[in-house]
Amino acid sequence: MTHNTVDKIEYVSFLEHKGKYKGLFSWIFATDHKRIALLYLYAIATFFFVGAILGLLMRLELIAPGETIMKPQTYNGIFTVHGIIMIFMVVIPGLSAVFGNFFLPILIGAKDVAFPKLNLFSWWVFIFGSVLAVASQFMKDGPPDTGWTFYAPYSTATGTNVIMATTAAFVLGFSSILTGLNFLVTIHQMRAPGMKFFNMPLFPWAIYATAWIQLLATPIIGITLLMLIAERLFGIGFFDPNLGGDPILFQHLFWIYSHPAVYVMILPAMGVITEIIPTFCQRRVYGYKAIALSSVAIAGVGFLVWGHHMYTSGMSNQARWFFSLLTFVVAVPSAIKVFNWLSTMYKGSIDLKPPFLYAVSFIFLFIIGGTTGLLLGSVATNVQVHDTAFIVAHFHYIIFGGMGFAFFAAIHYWLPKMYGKMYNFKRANIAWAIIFVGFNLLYFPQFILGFQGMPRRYFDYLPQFQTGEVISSIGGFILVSGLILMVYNLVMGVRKGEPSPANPWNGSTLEWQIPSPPSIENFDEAPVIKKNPYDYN
Amino acid sequence: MANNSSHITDYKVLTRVLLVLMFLTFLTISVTSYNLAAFTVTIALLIAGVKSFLVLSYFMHLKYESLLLRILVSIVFVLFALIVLITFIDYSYR
Amino acid sequence: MSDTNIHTEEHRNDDASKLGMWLFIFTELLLFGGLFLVYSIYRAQYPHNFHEGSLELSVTIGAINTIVLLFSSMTIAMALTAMQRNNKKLAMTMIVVTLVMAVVFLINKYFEWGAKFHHGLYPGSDLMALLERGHLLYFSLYFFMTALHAFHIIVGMVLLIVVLLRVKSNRIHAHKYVLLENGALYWHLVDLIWIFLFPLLYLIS
Amino acid sequence: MFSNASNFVHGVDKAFLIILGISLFFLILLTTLMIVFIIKYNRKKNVKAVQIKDSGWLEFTWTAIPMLLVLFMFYVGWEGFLPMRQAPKDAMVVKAIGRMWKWTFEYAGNKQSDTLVLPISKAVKIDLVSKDVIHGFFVPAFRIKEDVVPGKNNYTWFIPGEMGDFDLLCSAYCGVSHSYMSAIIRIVPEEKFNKWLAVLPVKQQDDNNEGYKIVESKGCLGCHSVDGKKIVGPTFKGLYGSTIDVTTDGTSHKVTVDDQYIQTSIFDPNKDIVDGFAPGIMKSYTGIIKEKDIAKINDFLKSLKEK
Ligand code: HEA
Ligand code: HEA
Ligand code: HEC
Ligand code: CUA
Ligand SMILES: [Cu+2]
Repeated sequence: MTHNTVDKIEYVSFLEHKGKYKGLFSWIFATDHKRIALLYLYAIATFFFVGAILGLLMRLELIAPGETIMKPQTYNGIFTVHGIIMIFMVVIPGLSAVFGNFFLPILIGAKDVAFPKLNLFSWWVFIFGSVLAVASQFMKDGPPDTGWTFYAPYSTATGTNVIMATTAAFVLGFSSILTGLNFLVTIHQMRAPGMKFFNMPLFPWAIYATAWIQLLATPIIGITLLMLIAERLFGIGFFDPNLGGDPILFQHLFWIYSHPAVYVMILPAMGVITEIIPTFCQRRVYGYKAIALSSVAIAGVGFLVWGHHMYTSGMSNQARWFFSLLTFVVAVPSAIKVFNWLSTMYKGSIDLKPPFLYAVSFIFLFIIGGTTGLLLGSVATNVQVHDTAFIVAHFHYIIFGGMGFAFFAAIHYWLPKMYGKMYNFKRANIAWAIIFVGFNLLYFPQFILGFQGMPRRYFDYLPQFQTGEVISSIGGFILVSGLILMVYNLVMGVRKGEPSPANPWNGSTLEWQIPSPPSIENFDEAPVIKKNPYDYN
Repeated sequence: MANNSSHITDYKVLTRVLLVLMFLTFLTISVTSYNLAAFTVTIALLIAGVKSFLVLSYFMHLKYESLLLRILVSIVFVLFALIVLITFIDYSYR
Repeated sequence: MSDTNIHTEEHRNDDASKLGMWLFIFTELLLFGGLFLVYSIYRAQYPHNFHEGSLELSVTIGAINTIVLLFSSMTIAMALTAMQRNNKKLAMTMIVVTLVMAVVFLINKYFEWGAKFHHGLYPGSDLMALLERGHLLYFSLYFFMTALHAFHIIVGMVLLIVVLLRVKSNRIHAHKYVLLENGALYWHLVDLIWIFLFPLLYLIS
Repeated sequence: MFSNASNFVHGVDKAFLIILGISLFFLILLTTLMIVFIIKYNRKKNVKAVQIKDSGWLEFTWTAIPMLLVLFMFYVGWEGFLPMRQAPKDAMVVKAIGRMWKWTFEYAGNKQSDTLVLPISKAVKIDLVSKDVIHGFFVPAFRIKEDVVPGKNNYTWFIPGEMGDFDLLCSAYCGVSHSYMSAIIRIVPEEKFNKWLAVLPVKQQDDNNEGYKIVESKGCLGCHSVDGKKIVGPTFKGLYGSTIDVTTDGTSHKVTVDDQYIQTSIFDPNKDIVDGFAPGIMKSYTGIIKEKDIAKINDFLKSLKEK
């Protein structure tokens, strides 16, 4: 646990390491997993910023009934591109490409991922896809206006840039597959000597389960989007009833991927939380095996519940109860995780530092998001809230409140390791408070609006919904100010913060045994692992 | 996977597998030319299944690979079968 | 990180590449899997139209192509065996034979498609628009599936050409042949998919 | 406790309350525990953590209890839902036609109305028909939602239990005016309904006009009026032969509407954009409208000229 031994050795951190190239090129052509992780971080932060601005524009539009600041067609384009950016460019790659890339190899005691060049290639593919997606906003025919779900036959009919947006999603999916593949091989082949699957830390476990989903589910959306593109280009009728196709089949194919994809977003987030809680409680994880296996269970069963997005599409009754039943079953492993996290806190020695603060609020928001998922999963209640603001609230709670807060937790937790600098705690706490309040103000009213019957993707609404919408919009602006403060604090930390020791939180996993920031080789000699990663004795 | 170069498949084995595969191909063609109603699809798919099993085991050396990889390959096929089955829960009861 | 570090652990690296290839094959299987799913749904809905549609394809051409692919699958497996036994010449011959088979397959396909186009049967044509629903879906699927498969054949050929050149320049040899192995795996995948495409598209009764 | 707007409110709201109750129970319990732990085991007071061994029994219990709970919640939801798919045989049938961005209701005898008027306490089965893309038949007060899918015959049914006007909204995203695709459902006493139905005019049909039939069936009239009103697109009235301002590739110029222009407008609508309208709203009808039918549309448009 002591870090003086490593401090003595002369080392060059990966940030200063001199490679083949200089300057910018030493980054964008880097094959080092840590540099690639930072590349992803910067790219994703930028896209998050763009997506968030679009989100705010929607809030502005919805602040009053009727046309406020834009035309309906613009609004439709904005929520579509907001969805595409947030889903395909921010949350699906998010945690696994940034923190997975940076810490997966370190946590399993490896020098790099299995295929460093492929890793860099994935980043480039990601950038290419993202550029396409953003460009689809600005090309001649106008931004795509299908919603991120691209439902046929609207998507085969509308005159807007759908081909470009779907191509972008296809390319981004390709990048996601390659990342998943890389991680799977890394975990199977590159673990440090002595590290069995069951003494691997739990973040790698989560990444492992995630990577399987990325690998096996993404091709389905790939082929579906290809079919959609072929339909638009050549009039091959797979989904448009005018050409003989079946629009419901599109929904099946879409959700066969997109439901598992929501677990691509949340599993790494759960992994991050599982790393943070033991560190700040100085206690071994409670129920190590249960947490590890529940990740796999979520990934496995998660493949079989896609139909809960289609209860009202006219599916057969048999399919409706089947999907509903499995949807409820898949909630159980999530519950197990929550119980284990709480047990880990029990009788721990709790230190309420910013990462832990975010982790705890993650649990709170995740429970809200998850249990409202149960309300959606039940067929009867789904009928009322399907395609309403209730859904919008559900997924913002679970994606932004879940994966987003986990992302913030992760960055507060690992930033000292990544940059070797520390941020200001007080400012971080204030930012957290603003974000937390703003977040709940922004999305909670939408649960109520949704239940009262405010449909989603509505440019305009009936006057009775105005109070809720206004509170929601105000919350949006509070949230933004908090986020800006948070980002400011982090950036200042990286640029001017105090140097951080190798193990500022007294963590037990491997990344804390090496200097901050790590050297290019991570480890001077390959570590040999004999025990549980969370041993605080 | 532990031992990559362990197995070398003999030319003779490969040739024999090819002959069986060709035989199965002709079998499919002749079987499907009879009208056995719903069974034809089943039989054609069964034969295709056997053929792919042969290709996987011998041409792709799966027979000599680690247990882990063999399990993974079967998981992929099972997963796909499940997805098709579940989709049919919707379509066959409409 | 510089490559040399990884290459020192040559053996492990080979295993990793092979596992990587298998995982990639999994994604390819599911990519086609999505299409097979669409196929099975529509076939279940329009069995008669699918049967009529299949009558317009030539079983002979399909069967020839099946044999061609099966044969090429064997030759590429033999190339691997030859390489493992350090028989460079035979290995190269076998790869070339495989490539020739691939070309034969594509030529066949060209004629098959050409005939359809000649009859005015192609996506978006006026004739297609007049077809019955199930019939139309059958041909849509036929064109889409075989086109995607042909695309994979072409990718496989490119891969095998790279392998061939590397064998020639001794960068693939009896102690380091994982690229050949991976190229062969990919080629078998192409064959594997055709094994299902053939009965499903050509032999429907 | 529950409203009686339709016969489903009870089942849905009951399921809602039960699931919400269980959820709130866990939310409050777990959050309280979390806060208590943070305060009680704070490092300031509790310097050294106690390491606790996993307990198989505990893991089992907190797997089993949620499992039973979810099965129960599933059952409640299913029970509340099932009646929605069991329309009585003798229900009155009304056809709801959804098209971009308008609902039309068709009663027996080819009578059409823009408002769905129904007698109270009588079962009604709604056949859902879409002319173009997917719409959603959503009546929040009735707890009813079912998608209107083109090419599929979907349906929903209910027994209205309260008099008055209720909002019908379109829940499935369907394009620019998705949020304006609403209608009123008016529940009235039976005698009043019968009187209303009796005077409801039979659907106006320009049956002798081929062009009208095409334009009607392909859903053009959702965006283009024939009476001079500007809906989403320019009106058809007086269009043919008039001179209008259009923008082509960024340069604006004047064109006179003739056969050729109409054909391009239908097959490649984004080419010439009429001033005052946005590109990308009208889709191309290539393959959907046959070329030979264009002439019929032209004839119809010409007939709208001198009125
Ligand atoms: C990170 C992403 C994420 C995650 C993890 C989830 C998790 C879940 N989701 Fe969500 N969902 C989305 C993202 C996500 N969802 C998105 C983006 C959409 C909308 C897509 C669109 O249409 O645009 C959506 C839509 C959606 C629908 C479709 C709604 C509709 O359109 O009609 C449904 C229906 O069943 C659903 C259910 C669930 C359930 C049951 C879970 C479960 O996994 C939740 C499990 C968690 C818990 C249950 C909480 C923890 C447990 C406890 C505190 C113990 C107590 C619990 C018990 C007793 C069981 N979600
Ligand atoms: C990750 C997922 C994600 C996130 C984070 C958000 C964030 C926000 N979204 Fe969301 N949203 C979706 C995913 C997401 N959204 C999806 C999938 C849809 C469905 C689309 C569809 O229907 O097809 C949707 C739809 C949607 C709607 C419904 C549209 C409709 O149906 O009519 C609304 C309306 O209010 C909305 C608003 C917002 C707002 C105000 C934010 C704000 O919270 C954003 C505030 C955040 C900021 C302002 C951050 C500023 C950033 C920085 C300062 C840089 C920081 C960088 C780092 C440190 C990394 N979104
Ligand atoms: C989704 C709404 C929508 C539908 C449905 C629609 N249109 Fe249009 N149409 C528009 C809009 C908006 C414009 C103006 C912008 C433009 O020129 O593209 C337009 C323009 C036109 C024009 C040129 C009008 C002028 O004033 O110059 C013609 C002709 C036309 N449409 C015909 C049709 C026909 C025929 C159909 C049905 C087969 C149809 N439209 C369906 C929205 C629609
Ligand atoms: Cu019709 Cu939305
Ligand atoms: Cu889902």
